[in-house]
Amino acid sequence: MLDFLQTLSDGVLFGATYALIGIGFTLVFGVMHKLNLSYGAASVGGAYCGLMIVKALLGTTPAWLVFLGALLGGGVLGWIVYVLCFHFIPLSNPLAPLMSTMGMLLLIDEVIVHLTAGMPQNYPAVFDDVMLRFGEFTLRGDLLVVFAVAVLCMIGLLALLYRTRLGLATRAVAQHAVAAELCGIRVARVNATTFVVTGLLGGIAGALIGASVGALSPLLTTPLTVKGLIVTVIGGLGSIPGAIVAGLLVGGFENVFQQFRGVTERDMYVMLLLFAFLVFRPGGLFPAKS
Amino acid sequence: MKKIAIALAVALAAGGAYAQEKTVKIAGFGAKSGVVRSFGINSEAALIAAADVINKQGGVKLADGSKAKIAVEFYDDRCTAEEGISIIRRIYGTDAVVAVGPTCSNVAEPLYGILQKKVDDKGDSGLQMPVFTDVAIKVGLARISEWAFRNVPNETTMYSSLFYWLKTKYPGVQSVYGGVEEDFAHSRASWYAVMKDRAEANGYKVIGNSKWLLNDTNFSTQVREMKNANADIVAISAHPFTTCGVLKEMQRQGVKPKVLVGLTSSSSLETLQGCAKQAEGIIIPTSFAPVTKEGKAAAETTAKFKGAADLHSMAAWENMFILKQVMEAERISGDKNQLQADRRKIRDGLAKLKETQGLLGVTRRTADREADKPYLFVQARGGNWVVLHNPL
Amino acid sequence: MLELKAVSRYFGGVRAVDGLELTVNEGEIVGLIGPNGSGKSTTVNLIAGLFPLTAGEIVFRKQPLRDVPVHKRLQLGIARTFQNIRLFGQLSVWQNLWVAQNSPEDRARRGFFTRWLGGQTQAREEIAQLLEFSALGNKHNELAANLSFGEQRRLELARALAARPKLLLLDEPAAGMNAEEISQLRQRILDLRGKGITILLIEHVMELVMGVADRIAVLNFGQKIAEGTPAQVQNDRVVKKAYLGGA
Amino acid sequence: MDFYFGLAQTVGIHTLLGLSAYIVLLTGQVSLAQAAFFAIGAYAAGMLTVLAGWHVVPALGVGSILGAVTACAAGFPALRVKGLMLVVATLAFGEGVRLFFFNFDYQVAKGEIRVGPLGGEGFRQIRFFPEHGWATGEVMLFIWVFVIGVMALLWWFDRSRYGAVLRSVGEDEVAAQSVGINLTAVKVSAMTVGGAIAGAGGGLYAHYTTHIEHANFNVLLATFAIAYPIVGGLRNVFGTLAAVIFVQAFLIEGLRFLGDWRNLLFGALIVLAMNLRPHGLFGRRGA
Repeated sequence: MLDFLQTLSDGVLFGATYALIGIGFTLVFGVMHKLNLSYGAASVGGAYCGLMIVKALLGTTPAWLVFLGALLGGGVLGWIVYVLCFHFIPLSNPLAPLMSTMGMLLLIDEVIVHLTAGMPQNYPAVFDDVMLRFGEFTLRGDLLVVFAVAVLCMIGLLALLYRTRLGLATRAVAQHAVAAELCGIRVARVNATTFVVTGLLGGIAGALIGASVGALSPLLTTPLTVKGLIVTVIGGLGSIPGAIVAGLLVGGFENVFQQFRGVTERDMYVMLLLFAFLVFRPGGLFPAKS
Repeated sequence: MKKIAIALAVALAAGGAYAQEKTVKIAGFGAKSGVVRSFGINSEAALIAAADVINKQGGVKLADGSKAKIAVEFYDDRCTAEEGISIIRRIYGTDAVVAVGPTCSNVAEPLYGILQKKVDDKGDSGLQMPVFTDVAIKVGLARISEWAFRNVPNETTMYSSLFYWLKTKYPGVQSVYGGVEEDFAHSRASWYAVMKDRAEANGYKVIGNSKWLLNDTNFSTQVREMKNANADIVAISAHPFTTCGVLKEMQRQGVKPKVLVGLTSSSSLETLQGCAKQAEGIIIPTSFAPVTKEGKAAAETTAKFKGAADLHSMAAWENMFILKQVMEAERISGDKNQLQADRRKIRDGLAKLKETQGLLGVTRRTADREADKPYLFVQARGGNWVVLHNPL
Repeated sequence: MLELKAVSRYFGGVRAVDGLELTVNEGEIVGLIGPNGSGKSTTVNLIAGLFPLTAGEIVFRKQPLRDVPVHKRLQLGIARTFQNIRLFGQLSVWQNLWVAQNSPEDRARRGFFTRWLGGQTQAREEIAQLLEFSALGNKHNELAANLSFGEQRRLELARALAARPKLLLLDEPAAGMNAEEISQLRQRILDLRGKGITILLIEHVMELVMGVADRIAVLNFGQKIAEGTPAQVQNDRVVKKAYLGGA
Repeated sequence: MDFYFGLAQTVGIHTLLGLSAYIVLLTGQVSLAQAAFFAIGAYAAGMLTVLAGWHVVPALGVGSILGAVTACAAGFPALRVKGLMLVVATLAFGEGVRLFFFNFDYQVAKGEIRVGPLGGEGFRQIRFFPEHGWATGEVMLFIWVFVIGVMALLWWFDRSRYGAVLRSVGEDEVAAQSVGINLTAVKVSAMTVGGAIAGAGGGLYAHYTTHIEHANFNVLLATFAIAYPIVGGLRNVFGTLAAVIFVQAFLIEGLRFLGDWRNLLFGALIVLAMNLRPHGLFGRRGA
């Protein structure tokens, strides 16, 4: 029984990383209605920027400075993604950004591979040696940090989206860009700002995921993108609290099935979980009030 | 208009002079993008470095006694099956006499598949091009085609000797627990067909093994299974990214086996760069370490061409010298319109080989076109690979 | 032909249509008028089947439409136009009509194979005279998106007619039209009546409705407040109050 | 010459994959499941020729039918979801099928060795073409017979009422319903035809590479399946063909002389293509 509890808690805790990346995905897909496949790669790219810049400047890699670098790197990458993949593409073809962001994903991956010759880079972690022990039962300290940061990001984003003018403008632009423009909103500026904000969030997510895994490699981008999309759909498109709960749910669910059904079938059950939601509760955990 | 005509004539003449000096083209190909990019870079550097050394020694003696320089051209197959196939067909279209590669086992299998299965089998329209593989290491691939040869370490003998040696070095060890990268062809075959087998053959009790995927990041369940098994030896058959992930989780859960064994491909710079601290003490059998004079020289020359020397790139280096030896033994013509005949000679030459001179000593050639290379055991100590035991 | 019995439709708290009783007889033109938000468009969508009923029943030629899907209702003979134009912008004018040929006669006349995969020639002639009727003859191959507003209105009507309907639901066909276009529309509606098509006309342009309709029903807040000939309705006190405000 | 025949084979196979996504995209459904039907066709046709010793044509037929049947089955639940939900649902379906083949073992002893798919190790020795002495050129012609056949079929659809109906559903489902189009029938039929095309393409792919494993049919292949019609444009079938030539012939093989830069340019040129031609290489119809 303890084993099950430990597996579940490890999974749920690891689900915090899915939650963190899920928030960004649900923001991009749900609130901004943008098809951005490169979000996972931009997050990992942001984490790399942090590592590279700090290592180049200081030689050593203090964790907090690297996280700050990742934050800024993520923001800059967010802006680049907006300019290259969304700014010049007319809204009349909604599928075009899907493809331009796919090209961006391949580009970011390849740049990372060329800078690091494809080798995994050791990523500094915070509290990674902290293991809360309750007798046999253990909880990983660094994942609790990830969870805390995810909740903090949620609060910050909810405040930004629903309390500030930028948030209002973002939602207006997302729902009807032309109408928003007619109301005097500079759509390009709002979009750019929102992409930078999601980029910052992506940078943090990439950094903390790199810290929890311990090494950063382009191998991370595809699973992150797939998990991010699944968490977004299960949590409810556009619902940030939904993304967090869904992230924890998927993490726990995945780990339990890895324990009982083995790793080759584990992902199949995650897909079945997703299908269950799509069929029985298409709106997700917290359906948007449409 | 006249001036141009004269300039053209001069150029042609000069071109003509240049043509006197013969070249023999060897095409290398491997993965220079994606997560295994470092393998491609190192292999390319090793091939060019070896060619440079051979050319400095005068090049290859052809049938008519003249000497030919070796020209190397390297293609990137991005570790995908389709590109591997189109590259081998592209090489077949050039005047290259032999192809050295690929890096990934999942490229090697389809590539060997399109080669002619049996030599001189008129009914089989497979490609008739000799391929001398340096890196793709999955056990038992050369059997697929008689045009495919490999100079990759024979993991079965290496791990068998390692498990035997471990019994002498650490008398108390009896039990082994494995960790497998289930969806990577090489890692999966190396555990089930090699490590598990050899451990049991050497009298160990294999308690069980955990499984994970190539890009997994959460190993808590697997390491807990490892902890419950409480085996003396933990053998991880995985590539650097997940090996580091598992080692870090083992540190977190306080799992410290008496002996830690790794996969041959993980005895590279990547593992040290990814998790030097956690990988401290891991023992890996490998077919190369700069212990011999030739080994050190090869490593230095390859470094000049911006490549790292490890078991994979040094296999490429050895391939170059073996090919020189075969080309001279089979007296290839080096003539462009006898290209197919030269290729056939190289294939037959490689098939005839019983032994080759490797960097660590003599390599035995097996009947199914594989290699049985000398090996030694290296251990990660203080952030670099140190030779632990040299059974030669 | 068409009977609405105590038809209601609630969106959350909003009672868009509340207990509406309405009958439309064969060959008749019935006008449906009322201030904005009185439930006119919702009624059309209920008849067309886009929304399920909250209560009540709709019967079309003795057949209840309870769970008949939208495309089946069209095949029964109920065609409609949209308040805001919903044409197939990237298809050419005649293709918009070609797609709409789903009436029982068309389905019976041509087997599955020719109807779906058949050549264009035969279909083009039939459509040609329908386009002539809608004064779009010269715009045959033009993309629907490139037409002017008036032409798009006419194309929408032509597309509804392509389905050889028994009952035609016109949802504010005159919206945004100038006087000359309205009179053309008036003429066209009368021609349709000549062809035996029953019409339910939802409209704000009073002179069109009064000029064309046999009977008029007036809606307000989802309920029918008056019904009768155009003359009766015009000077009905309740209607005037509802329209002129101060209700 | 072998290289150019081989390249033409790759272009042909990827065109089939792209066309299977093209017809589904016409109805406005963005489906990442085409790689799954591709995989089903590949394994089915491979097993029939290797294990059952069939000739390649009937094997491709069965592969195509299996692809169609699976697509039809997947088509119905797909009706319930729209937009991003459909993208994620089909992506999950694709991963599910890939993981099925990851665990799928079915080996038969043939002579002294065991042949057939073996889970993670993949399926080796699908060598119908080399074994029967088909030269690379002949294989290319064989593949392109299929490709031209499918393109002709889709060109005929485009010119027939079925094509107009597909596009009308793609543009405005409510309007299409209101003029009497049965959405379910149209969308599921498009998925089924797409599945059939992908199944045939998969069968040819298996015999082209002689070794298939679950990793070949990953998310990247599924994304490329819809990339071809989107980059090429939905105006007609030639858009998809042009996009396949742009990616496979130009980006992958044409830029090989650039060495390392080729990979960096790969993603960048796709981004550039979408910026310059957002409605596809041939632009929209007369817009």
